[in-house]
Amino acid sequence: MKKYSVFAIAREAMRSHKGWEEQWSSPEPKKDYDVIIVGAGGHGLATAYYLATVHGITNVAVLEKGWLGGGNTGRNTTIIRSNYLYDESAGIYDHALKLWDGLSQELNYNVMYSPRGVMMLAHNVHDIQVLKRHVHANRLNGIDNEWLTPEAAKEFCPPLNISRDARYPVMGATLQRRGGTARHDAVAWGYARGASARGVHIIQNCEVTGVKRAPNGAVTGVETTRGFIGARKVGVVAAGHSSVIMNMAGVRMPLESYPLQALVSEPVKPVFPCVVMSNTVHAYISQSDKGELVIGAGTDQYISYSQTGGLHILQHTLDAICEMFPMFTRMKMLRSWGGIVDVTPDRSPILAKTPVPGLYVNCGWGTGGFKATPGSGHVFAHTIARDDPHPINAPFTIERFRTGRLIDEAAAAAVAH
Amino acid sequence: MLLIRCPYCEEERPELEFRNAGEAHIARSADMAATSDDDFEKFFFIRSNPKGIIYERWRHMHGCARFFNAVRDTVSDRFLMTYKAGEPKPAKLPGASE
Amino acid sequence: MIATFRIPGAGRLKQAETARFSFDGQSYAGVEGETLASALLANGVHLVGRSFKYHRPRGFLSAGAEEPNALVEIKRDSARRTPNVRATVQELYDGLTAQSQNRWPSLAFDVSALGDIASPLLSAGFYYKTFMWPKSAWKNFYEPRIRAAAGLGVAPDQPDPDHYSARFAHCDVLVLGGGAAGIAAALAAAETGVRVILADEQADFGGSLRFESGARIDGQDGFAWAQGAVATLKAMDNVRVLSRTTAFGYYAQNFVGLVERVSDHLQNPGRELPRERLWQVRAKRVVLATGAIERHMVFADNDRPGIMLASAARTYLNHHGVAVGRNVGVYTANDSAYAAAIDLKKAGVGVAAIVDLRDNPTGSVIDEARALGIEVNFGRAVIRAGGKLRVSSMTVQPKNGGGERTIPVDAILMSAGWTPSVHLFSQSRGKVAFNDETKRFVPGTYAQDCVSVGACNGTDGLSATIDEAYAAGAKAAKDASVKNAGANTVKGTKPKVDASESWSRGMLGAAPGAGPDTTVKAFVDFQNDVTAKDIRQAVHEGMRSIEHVKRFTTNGMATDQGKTSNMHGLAIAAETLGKPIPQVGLTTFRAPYTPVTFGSIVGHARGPLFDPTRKTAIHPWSAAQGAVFEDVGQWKRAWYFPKAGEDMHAAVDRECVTVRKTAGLFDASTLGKIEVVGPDAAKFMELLYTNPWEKLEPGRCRYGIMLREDGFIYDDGVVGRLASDRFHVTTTTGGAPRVMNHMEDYLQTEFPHLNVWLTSTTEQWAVIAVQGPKSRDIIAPLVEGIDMSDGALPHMSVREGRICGVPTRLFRMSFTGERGFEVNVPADYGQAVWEALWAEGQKHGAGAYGTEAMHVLRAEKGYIIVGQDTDGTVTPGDAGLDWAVGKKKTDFVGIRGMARPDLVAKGRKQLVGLKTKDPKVVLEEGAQIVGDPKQAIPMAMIGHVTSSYWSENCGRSIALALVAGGRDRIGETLYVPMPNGTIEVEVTGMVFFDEKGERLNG
Amino acid sequence: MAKAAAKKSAAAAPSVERRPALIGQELSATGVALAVLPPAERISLRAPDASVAALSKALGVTLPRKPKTSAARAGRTALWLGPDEWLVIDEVGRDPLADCAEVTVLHSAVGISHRNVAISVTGPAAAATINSGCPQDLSLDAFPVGAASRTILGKVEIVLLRTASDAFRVECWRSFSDYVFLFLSEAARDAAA
Repeated sequence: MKKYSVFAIAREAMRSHKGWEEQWSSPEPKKDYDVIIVGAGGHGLATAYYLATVHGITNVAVLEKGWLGGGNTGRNTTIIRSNYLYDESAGIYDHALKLWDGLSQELNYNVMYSPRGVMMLAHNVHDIQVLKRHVHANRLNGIDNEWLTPEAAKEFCPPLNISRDARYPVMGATLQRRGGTARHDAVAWGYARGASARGVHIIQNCEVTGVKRAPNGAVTGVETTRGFIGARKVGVVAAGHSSVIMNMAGVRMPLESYPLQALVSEPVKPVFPCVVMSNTVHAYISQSDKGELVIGAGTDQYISYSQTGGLHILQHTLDAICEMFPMFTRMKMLRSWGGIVDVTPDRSPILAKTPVPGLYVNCGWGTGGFKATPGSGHVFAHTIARDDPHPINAPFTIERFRTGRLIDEAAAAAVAH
Repeated sequence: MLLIRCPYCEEERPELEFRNAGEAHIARSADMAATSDDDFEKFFFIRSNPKGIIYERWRHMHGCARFFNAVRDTVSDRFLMTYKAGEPKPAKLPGASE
Repeated sequence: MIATFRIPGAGRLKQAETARFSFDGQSYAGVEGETLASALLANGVHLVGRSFKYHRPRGFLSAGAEEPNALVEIKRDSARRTPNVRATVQELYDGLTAQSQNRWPSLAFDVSALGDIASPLLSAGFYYKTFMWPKSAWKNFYEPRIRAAAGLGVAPDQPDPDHYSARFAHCDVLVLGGGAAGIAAALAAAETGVRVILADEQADFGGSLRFESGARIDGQDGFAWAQGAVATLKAMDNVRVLSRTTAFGYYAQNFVGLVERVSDHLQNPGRELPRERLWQVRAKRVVLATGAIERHMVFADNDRPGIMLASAARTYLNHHGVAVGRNVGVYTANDSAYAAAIDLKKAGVGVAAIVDLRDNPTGSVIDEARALGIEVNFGRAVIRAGGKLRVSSMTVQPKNGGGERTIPVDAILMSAGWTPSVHLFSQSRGKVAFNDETKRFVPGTYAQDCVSVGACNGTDGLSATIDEAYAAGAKAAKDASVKNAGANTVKGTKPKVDASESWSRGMLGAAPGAGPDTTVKAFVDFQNDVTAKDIRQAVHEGMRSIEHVKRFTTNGMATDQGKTSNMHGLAIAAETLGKPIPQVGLTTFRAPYTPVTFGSIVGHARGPLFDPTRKTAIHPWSAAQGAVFEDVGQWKRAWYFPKAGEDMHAAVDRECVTVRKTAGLFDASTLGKIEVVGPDAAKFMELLYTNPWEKLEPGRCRYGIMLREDGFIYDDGVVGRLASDRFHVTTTTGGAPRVMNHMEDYLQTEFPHLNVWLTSTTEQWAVIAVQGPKSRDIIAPLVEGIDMSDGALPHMSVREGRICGVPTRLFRMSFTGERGFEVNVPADYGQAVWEALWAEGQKHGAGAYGTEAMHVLRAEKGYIIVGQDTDGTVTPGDAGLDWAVGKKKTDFVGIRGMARPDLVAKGRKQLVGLKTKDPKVVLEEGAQIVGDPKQAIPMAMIGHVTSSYWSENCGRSIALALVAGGRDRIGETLYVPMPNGTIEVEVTGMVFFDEKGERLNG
Repeated sequence: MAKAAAKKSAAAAPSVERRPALIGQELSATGVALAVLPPAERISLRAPDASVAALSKALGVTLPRKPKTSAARAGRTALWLGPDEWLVIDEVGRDPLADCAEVTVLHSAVGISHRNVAISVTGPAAAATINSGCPQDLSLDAFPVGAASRTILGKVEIVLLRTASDAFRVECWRSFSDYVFLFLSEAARDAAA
């Protein structure tokens, strides 16, 4: 792998950029591998990368039915934060956040991690209780998250409307300064480049159509649109399609897949300095390096694999954005799109071994998976390599629903009285 | 915004009037208290989440307020049919290739 | 200033309607109704913008919505600034003020244009490869600079005074596009009598008939025919005609979003007119007649101002009466640019030469051009344009190499062919198919009830277009109205095409001189500064999917969404990959077709219509008393009632003391209320609540707990049994709608055999809680027909009677621990009965109290609030409510879930009381609790504070908390580490006041 | 059945003032007028098929069985809201709750006179005004005179009854009436388009 740097760019500029090598190779699949990762999104590629770099396992194929990074990785609003309430969630998301800080250097690929600060707004007494609970728990977990008065929130994010007369006035906010955004494509491409350079095969346009198991139940490989590919271990990192793949192995999952939409505005000069999230009015907004306002919408209410959603969902979101930022009604929506998010009953992911020997699953990230990408890949690689979960992902089992040991971040923010 | 035929109102109405209520034909045990942990997990947590034909429940929340069932293709979001709550899972689907 | 490029006699605008306007502070004259682009061109202004990355000078590429370059800011006043407006779409009005964007200090001298000089370094995706050292430099140094350079216009910074409206509409046939095809389809459909909507994005209908001078239909000029036909349609009752209306999104089941620009073209729109109107149309059939978009030629420096699409130049001439230059060159790979040359030549404009890539094309337009004396060169390419702020020449070379020749020109008209506008078809989830012969993607497989006609369907020629469209319109009408078929036969006659122009073919990708062996800047995507070279570089770097190429180069991701660039980009990628175009694939078309304002999507949902504000019947009284309100869901609830000089704490302290000393009045109207009626009502209640209900006597009440099936507390409330078959159920304020839905769900789908019905009565009843030792004295004088004695009306009972002559359901119940009542009266009487009770209360020194005092009072008694002391992970056992679970019951919702292993395991978090060692210290709600305060971070947290108040009645602070194994820790000392010190607390029981409960009857 | 909630209102008249929501509000725009209608007696009536005849008789109006329809007689209107649900509105001061109290067949009648507020929307632009926030097809073919339906207006639920080709009755819950009236007012400004 030739190193990227400003000098490399200058060198290439002299020869019209014709000397760049391929960022990743596109090999034909081999007959078998030590490990197959199903799904070349950020999580899957990161898993392959850490299998190679941390565990020395390079006889790995990442199979992708479309193009790498083309699922939720390339369709999300790129918010990064780790100020989760429960120890388990805080543990995995902060593990990821620590990896984000330095990921560009680790990958020699500018993923543009920008700790611009993630602000979450409180609009009523209940919000204050919930968000302060987060602040206190985060502090004792060593995770930065501070409480801001409305005035301090406005100072940090000048476009914010903190009028007491607003329909849902801002009564305060939390701020995680290490939170921010990153460039989604770069994350997938950077991991792909790093993994490919270490011998991992990234095989695109190769859809898994079946999971083969030996008489003893263990996986032996996968059937694909490009033929059977053998493997001792298979890690499923298929996001919205996790149920589909797991069903092929005979494992029924506690998952439902919903359309999740997002949109961007036309690019404008810098106007929005951080990430603002409001759970109460359902609005999530930041501004990209290119100048587009990046806005996350809610999920549609029904299961769908269509990657499209209803206009009324976007309406609901823009209503909230324009209520909080009334100067934005004249801004224009440039692009809207949909992804498929797989949601567990407690809204927390599953990163675990499965009842099938040699089969591992990493799914259920719902609407928040992007921020976890490095951490998720890192501990999932551990789980696959050692056939044993890393302590950080040990709580994220499939079995927790049967026993009742849920990690219910959403319930903890339950709407009150 | 989907257009959904309500089997009670006997016409297609806009999605804004409806609320999805999850997978259909998951029976609640008549002897709930005696259900095993495994069966309870299957009943309450495990979902088919199919890519393709789904049997699902809807409520015509802001219409006749009835719950009913629908058969929909989760890839195209096209409804194949809707039928009243309590009616059995249809053996044959209109327009579905066999 | 005289508009020197107006051609007398050309165009269709009334020259009399002069409009003054300004651009970058310079004043100009234009003609009302033309576009800003046309007006600027009439004044000889071509330079209007700067590109995104290299800040290269740019002019007008097009005359329509596909414009990538000519983006300006339109400013009506300081609050009504709109960035990124396409000058080719914006209509001129008197006084219009426009400014160029993305340049500093001026359009002609832009410092950032240094980026153009440094451009060899700024190759595709360069930013992924650098700016990484040192680590913090990205956020602190590089990113702010990149951000400042990026972005186009400047976002508005004040609330928008304009308003936006919305409309749902239904029709049988929705025709999108008002060119010849759309009009013909609409005519055919409308004549059958079905409901038709015809929409077009332009101010004038006609589509390409606006510039096609050679079209004649029904004996008239094509454009005139279009106006006549649209007038006919407008006059029909069953037709709605929408101009300036863009269909931006095609959603499931023929649901189409359109935005109508109502007043952006008006000088004085007035306050009544909305700025824009959103149409959400559900159509039985959709006819797509969206036309085609001309492509540019990809050659070196093809972005210089003055270089534009041939059809744009024709539009400016034939529609607006403006010449785009005095000495134009033409560069083409198909016939259509010839027509532009001919029209311009006939209008007196010099045409320096036509350069045609094709070797030996034949046809009448070529003959005509030659006959007019225009120099025509076959088999040649324009390999370079000269000039910087304005094109000054074109350099021509045989396409396979050879001698160069530079021809001076002041404009270049180009045409690489036409791309069918399949955007909406593709959004409808239809699959496009590549026609290898014509090199274009056309509609293939349909996914919805729609049909494409005319140019967007790859149909060439006006005659074929009208035949196809008219037939499709008639069929759509027939298909849409199967119910009353027969009544729907076309009564009109198909328009007859007398003369037409036609063109097809052309070329895709880079033209000679911009091939892989070159290093020139031949732009594919103008706005994002993507060149042919960038696309090849992306492929060389391993980007094999067109989606990767797009994302890596940003080709097609600018505000024009690749309308002119996508096909070129695809062709260059395919050529570089050595694959046929269809194998590389087309990127997905996503809504919106053109950018739409947030305002148009939001519509009425702003300010008070953003979200309903629910107020109780007693709200006006509370407001008049100076109450401060809090938001609880959509409700406004009186939070506290400060008297002069009181802050919140003083007011709450006083309210709490008053209740326990005398009495207080509290507006409890927002509590959810559900009437459960039917012979099986008690059976139903048994199944939905943990408590037993069968044996509850009519006239008595019980505190009920509702679980989800997973065993966690979902809601709670006091339930009164009014009769053997009638329960009055109360829910939490926020929980009312979901509890109702939850109950209906079980009733309709799990327990349909039960004869019982549910009715929401939340808003039927205003509820006045009267709590305190004097409560009975206050109420009794106003009540008729109810024996208020403790014997006849004990704690937890309910009676029906009258108060102030108004029917009431009078509950004896308490959420304060005091003797208490809740008076339910029909809502319209709520305020008057409150006022009567208030008057009685004044005799006893009673006061009003708000939700904050209510919270304190109930906490003093250890009564929980679902959603505050529970959070969706708390079982009845955790909350100390085991007593409310019917032990003999064999079924209720949640019975199994609450028995799962981890829900009955030891060490679960349990609700307990906390007393701070220092009684003056009030804990913060949400604060975390630890056993060992000396441990290092991360600390092992064993619980958190759920409720915490200063209790004036207890003379100390009190708190409730969820603590692991809490009930076994009563008496233990625990710690709450705060940023400025650790607070010691003692674990206690949950009751802080009147532990024996004697005051309920006090 | 259900006598407990349906005591005859023979006792003393109210000694306090009734203050309905939105009292006296009205608005007139090009092509459409809005007015708040006077208080009416209302019940939510629930009953199985077998009870419909007896209830119809007691109420003096035939409860409609067909979706999206209503029936009216002598100032009393019964709106089909669901297969076992009717909204009965009496505008002439006769309490339908009392009439149902006489009926012994299986049913549930719950008084909701104060729960709902009614707004009339009249004029040639009435349908367009409502369609500003209501996604149903309000053409006369799809929603003829007498048609009735629970549906959506903007962000709230309403019950819509077409009383004439150019007149509707919009019923909503009391606390949503400010929103509904304001929404219709905003929509009315633009409905003539």
